[in-house]
Amino acid sequence: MTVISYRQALHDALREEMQRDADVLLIGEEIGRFEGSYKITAGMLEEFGPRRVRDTPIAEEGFTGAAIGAAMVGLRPVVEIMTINFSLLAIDQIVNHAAKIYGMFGGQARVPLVIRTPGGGGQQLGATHSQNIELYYAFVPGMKVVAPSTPADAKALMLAAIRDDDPVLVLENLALYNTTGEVPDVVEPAEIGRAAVVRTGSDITVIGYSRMAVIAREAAEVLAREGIDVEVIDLRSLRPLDRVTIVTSVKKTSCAVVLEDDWLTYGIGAEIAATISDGAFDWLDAPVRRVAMAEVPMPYAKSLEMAALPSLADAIGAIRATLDARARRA
Amino acid sequence: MTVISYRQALHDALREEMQRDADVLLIGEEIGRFEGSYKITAGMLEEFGPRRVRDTPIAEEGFTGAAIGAAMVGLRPVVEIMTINFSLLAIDQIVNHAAKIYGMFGGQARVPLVIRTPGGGGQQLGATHSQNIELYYAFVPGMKVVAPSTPADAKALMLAAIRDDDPVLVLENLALYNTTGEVPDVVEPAEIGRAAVVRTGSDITVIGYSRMAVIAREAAEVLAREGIDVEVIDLRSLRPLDRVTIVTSVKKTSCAVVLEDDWLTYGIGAEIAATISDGAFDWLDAPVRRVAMAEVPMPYAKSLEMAALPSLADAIGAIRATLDARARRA
Amino acid sequence: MSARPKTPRPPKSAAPCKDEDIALAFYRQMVLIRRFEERAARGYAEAKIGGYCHLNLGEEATVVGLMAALQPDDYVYASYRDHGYALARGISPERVMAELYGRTDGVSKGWGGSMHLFDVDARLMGGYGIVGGQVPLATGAALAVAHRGGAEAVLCQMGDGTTNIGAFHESLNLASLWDLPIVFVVSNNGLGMGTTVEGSSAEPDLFKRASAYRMASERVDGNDPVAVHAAALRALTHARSGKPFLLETVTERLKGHSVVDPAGYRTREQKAQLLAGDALSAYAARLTERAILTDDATREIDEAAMAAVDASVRFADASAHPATSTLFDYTYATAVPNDSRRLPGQPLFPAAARPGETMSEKAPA
Amino acid sequence: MSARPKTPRPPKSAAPCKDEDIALAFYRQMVLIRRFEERAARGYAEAKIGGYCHLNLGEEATVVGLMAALQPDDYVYASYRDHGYALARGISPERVMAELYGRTDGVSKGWGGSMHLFDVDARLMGGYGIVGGQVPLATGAALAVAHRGGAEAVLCQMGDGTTNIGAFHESLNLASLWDLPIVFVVSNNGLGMGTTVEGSSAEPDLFKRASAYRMASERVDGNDPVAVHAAALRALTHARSGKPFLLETVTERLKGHSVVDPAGYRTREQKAQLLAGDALSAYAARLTERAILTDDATREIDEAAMAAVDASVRFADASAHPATSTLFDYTYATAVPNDSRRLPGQPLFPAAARPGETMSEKAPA
Ligand SMILES: Cc1ncc(C[n+]2csc(CCOP(=O)(O)OP(=O)(O)O)c2C)c(N)n1
Ligand SMILES: Cc1ncc(C[n+]2csc(CCOP(=O)(O)OP(=O)(O)O)c2C)c(N)n1
Ligand SMILES: [Mg+2]
Ligand SMILES: [Mg+2]
Repeated sequence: MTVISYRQALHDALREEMQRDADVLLIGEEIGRFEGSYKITAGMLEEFGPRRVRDTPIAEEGFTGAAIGAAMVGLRPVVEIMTINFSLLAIDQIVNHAAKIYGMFGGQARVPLVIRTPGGGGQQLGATHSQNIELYYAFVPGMKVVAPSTPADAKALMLAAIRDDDPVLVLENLALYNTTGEVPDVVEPAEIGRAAVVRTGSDITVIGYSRMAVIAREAAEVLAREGIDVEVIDLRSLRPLDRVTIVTSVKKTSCAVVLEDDWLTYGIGAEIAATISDGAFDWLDAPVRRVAMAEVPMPYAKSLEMAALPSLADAIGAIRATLDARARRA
Repeated sequence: MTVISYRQALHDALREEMQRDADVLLIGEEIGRFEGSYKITAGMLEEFGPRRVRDTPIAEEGFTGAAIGAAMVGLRPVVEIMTINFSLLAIDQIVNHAAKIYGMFGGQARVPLVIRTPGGGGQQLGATHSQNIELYYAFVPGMKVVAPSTPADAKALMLAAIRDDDPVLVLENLALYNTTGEVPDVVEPAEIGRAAVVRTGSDITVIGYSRMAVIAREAAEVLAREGIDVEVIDLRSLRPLDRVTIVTSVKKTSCAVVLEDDWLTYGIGAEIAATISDGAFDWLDAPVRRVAMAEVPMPYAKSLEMAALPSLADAIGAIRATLDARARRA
Repeated sequence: MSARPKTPRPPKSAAPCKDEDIALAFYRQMVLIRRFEERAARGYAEAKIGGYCHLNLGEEATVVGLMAALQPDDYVYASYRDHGYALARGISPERVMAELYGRTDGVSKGWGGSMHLFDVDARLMGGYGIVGGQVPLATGAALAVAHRGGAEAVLCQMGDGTTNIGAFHESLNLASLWDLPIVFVVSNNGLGMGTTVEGSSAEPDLFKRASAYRMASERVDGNDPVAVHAAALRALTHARSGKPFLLETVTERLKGHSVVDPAGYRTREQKAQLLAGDALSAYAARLTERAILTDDATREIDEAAMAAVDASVRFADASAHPATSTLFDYTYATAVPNDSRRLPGQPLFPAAARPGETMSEKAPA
Repeated sequence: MSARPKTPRPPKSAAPCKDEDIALAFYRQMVLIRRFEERAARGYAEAKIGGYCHLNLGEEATVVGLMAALQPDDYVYASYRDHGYALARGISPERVMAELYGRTDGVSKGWGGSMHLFDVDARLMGGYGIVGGQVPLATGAALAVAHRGGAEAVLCQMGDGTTNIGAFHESLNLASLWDLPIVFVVSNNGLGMGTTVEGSSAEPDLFKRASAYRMASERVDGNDPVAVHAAALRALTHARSGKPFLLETVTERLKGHSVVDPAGYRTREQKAQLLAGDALSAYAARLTERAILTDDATREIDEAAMAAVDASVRFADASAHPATSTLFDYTYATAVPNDSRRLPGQPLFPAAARPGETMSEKAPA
């Protein structure tokens, strides 16, 4: 076990896979000479050379599509899209091509592609650079989408994504890059499609992913001091979605709060809430509460941005309110 | 009142607005000389000339963006994107620009833009041409999204969309173009953001939009013959979403089924189900059932396509099952 | 996977060597494509074929000339107007027609249809229904070849209208920047759907657009299979040396954009003129003039094509519709837990026992 | 809307007429931009400014030459590297700095920040953070002008790296096809973030890319404001006659891509060389040599710039942070029912009465 950053964990996973398999290559803007906008690929160009670490022009659609094509012919490209906001330039290649090729051609071509891209707001980047739109990929059959919240998961899920024969989007998070955590010395690839109960508890289930899974754990710790015993589920995989783990937990706790960093209406949390309300219908003692971003184009001003983003306090408030709602119905 | 087709209603709305307001212009691929892939704009080039009916190159991002820019400077462009699948090529301009410009610049520029585009499957068009991805726009603050299911609504909502000062996506539907219905001789613009109870009933609430609102009405008629009294809600507006109308209905009926033509997980129906399960929590006597498309890249073969698409029989089955589920709990 | 007929990889020396033989072979293939496409239109009218169906009628010379220039290991990416490419690449009409019919013996097992023909053995890497979608993909296949130091080339076919989309620009820039072994072919049939090249491309001499990427390019008469073949060979040689190439073949689309388009934007005269000046009959006339083609041979070739096409229809009709049970077979190549395999009528959760009752342990779909 | 200071529309004859006066005016503006940008970097270090912050350091000559060539009614679209363009367009440093500070008196009322400066009065139609996002928009603004037969032109500024994105291609094609009054300006500072023009553009002579659209184009020394000004005037005249133009200004980026980039991909020598060959001091030297600029004037100009910049900081610091109550003010221009106006901590439904109890009739947010 070593304590390393989320950034380092991602870097290590990429580096190990690059060393292990000559078919793995990195493609993206500014990943080589500039060492990556967020420095995940620092040192890679020097170690692996420009044929395996491909700096691209600013052409998200072109280079993502090229990576898909290279994957069809057997390479295992790992594409960096600088932030998930820019993935909208490449989404036709991702949704209409990467996610379709295996099925549309009757299983004749695989697309072992990884797209790494960070979401996350809270950096005063303004309306076009602060969106959490993982939904766009999690919605699509043929895609796999994972969203680690810890360095250990970042590494294990990245390894799994690279070795998987389908297109996998690995959702990173700007606000998590500098967070740290224990990572085993030898990491096995994770199983894509499994959520994790990262804290067991009996009073309420709190579900999150990426940054909001961290907030969920923090909220649980704060509330534990008051004797409230929160079970925390980190989704880890948005597609496939592990409904069994979620519903099993809520059947135990009988109430739930969903934390998400995207917009509420139609956001990821809607599916989680709908899933719980269906699968644990007879066990649920209070409505499932969602904590999400305010539904506005994100303003630049710090005062407004802070108001729009879900916080630890919001999470705690929603948990308390849900426990109250249950108590009222008891 | 006259009985006209959904196609004709759209055409009439466009034509009337073109006649009324010289700032309205049509932009899109093959809308002029070819008269539109689905002939909504038939005759328009002849009547209004090539400056107001702009055939474009195949460049969804470019011409949609140009329409947004023209709207910023005061025109009221109506863009046709041939099918919603191709909107993925333009989504950066729609989501990162059209939906952001008003907010990001502190209200200094409006974007009175309409994007018309059909969704719909069931035409054996294969994986890339059979998607229902209105979710991508309904999710975005700054966008408005309407989805008419009848000729009358098609006209009233199109008029409203054109006169609105925000970007409005009008979701049309391939399978509805030839359907007919009564349209008043003088149509007032509809209010965007309101659902309609299109059939009152007391036993169960069934919610749909676009083609699935038609299926909902059909299911209600079939079941009425057996004495089952279905209340049908046609959402009409996906953003804003009229939660009040939905929840009010379910508080009356105490159970609900959601019909949608997109994929189940994270689909539009997830929000509807979550909304009901929250807002009508104490009234709900059975889990909200969702009927949706199978989560696969849509196959071309008719046999598989039919299996993947939600049908009237699926809707009826889900309604019955939900009534049973309520009965079991009564 | 069921044992399905494979497309034999043509031996390297398969191409006929004498000029006349080549000319005849081209003609034979052109006729096959012509008859196949006419039959496909009929199949559509009979509702045996669904979806969108785009034909190569009028473009046979381009199709045949291009495909003949390829080595067996080369990769082909095409647009949705792909039937002829599949046939000329050596895939049996049976398997192409079966795909149009949406049957299990189709090249794409019925999952793709007319727009999405794929054959891994023939290295036909797909027809693509999204205009321009194939262009970045083909560029990436060329990247893979270059990455591994392979000797293959990639041929990426597209229509004239496709040169106006962003993916074209981004891909040609990448290919040139990275010295990729790829030939971009623009089959210029003068029209998008009904929009002309002049009405959509500010530089209507499409091959000249290559200069924006310091890429070599050429325009060739797309109605002459021999000229196309020669130009494609030059372009491929260029590409194999690590220099991408843009080849424009100027041809005609005889009928509507797809089988349902009556082409109302063409006058009656234009339509008559088109049929009169048709490349296939022009080529036949040329060959007859040069005494390469006799009347008997013409008849024999036509009959053989008709027979092959008829056989393809019988084969397609006899082939099974994909079973509903196979609906979830191709969502993922690597199986993962919790994949949703649920038909529209099925509940997300099986009617569960309620608290206190014994629980059904079935996992939700 | 609060009464905020408006940018005065400059009178048509405002431009100084004598060569020396023009040269001096250019210099004055260049110095203002230089000092403003240096102060912005400091503001960022002080955490007064957040987000991404891209400076025009080194590009002052291009910025000033371009903006001077515009008529008051012309429209400007820019990239996120937009501070200088706002200043040279006549917007007060106060309101630009206040925007960087995210305050209500900022040009975009604190909603845009450094990357998204907008001023409707100055017809600065926005800086845009998505690379290439402004290019179709600007094209559309030109379409609106053409549609109405207006005399305005549109200037669309972008970086060199931006010429590789699809939107560039699609927009230039549209502009040329539709004869739009627009000048596309590529501010070529040699780099994307750390990637060179040669490493990203297969045709590194970027102005030549215009030929793919039969569009006229020119390259000019972007370090010479007078040359840029003259070239921009030519380009605008061309554009006003309905012929779009591509103008490439070759300049340098003195520092990192944004204020947080230490530019580790440049050697120490390169950095020193850049500062030594800096366009602002070169221009000052030229003016001094031609006796247009005296030492006193240099000092006076610098002090005036510093004073303006200091004032801008005081103004920005004094301006209010936007109130949380305004968070939902700019989602829609046309109000509609059921718009979601809910803070993250608020429930979707107010704690409702239960069946039988009296219902709270509050609408859900
Ligand atoms: C991105 C996208 N936009 C629009 C369409 C609809 N569409 C299908 S074919 C076509 C015209 C293509 O013209 P061209 O590239 O010349 O090819 P051709 O059909 O003439 O072979 C259009 C607009 C599409 N399939 N994809
Ligand atoms: C679509 C998109 N891709 C990537 C980025 C990240 N990015 C911001 S600036 C930049 C480099 C732009 O270079 P250039 O066009 O030369 O402009 P410059 O910064 O040199 O003025 C990149 C890649 C972005 N903002 N948008
Ligand atoms: Mg064409
Ligand atoms: Mg640059």
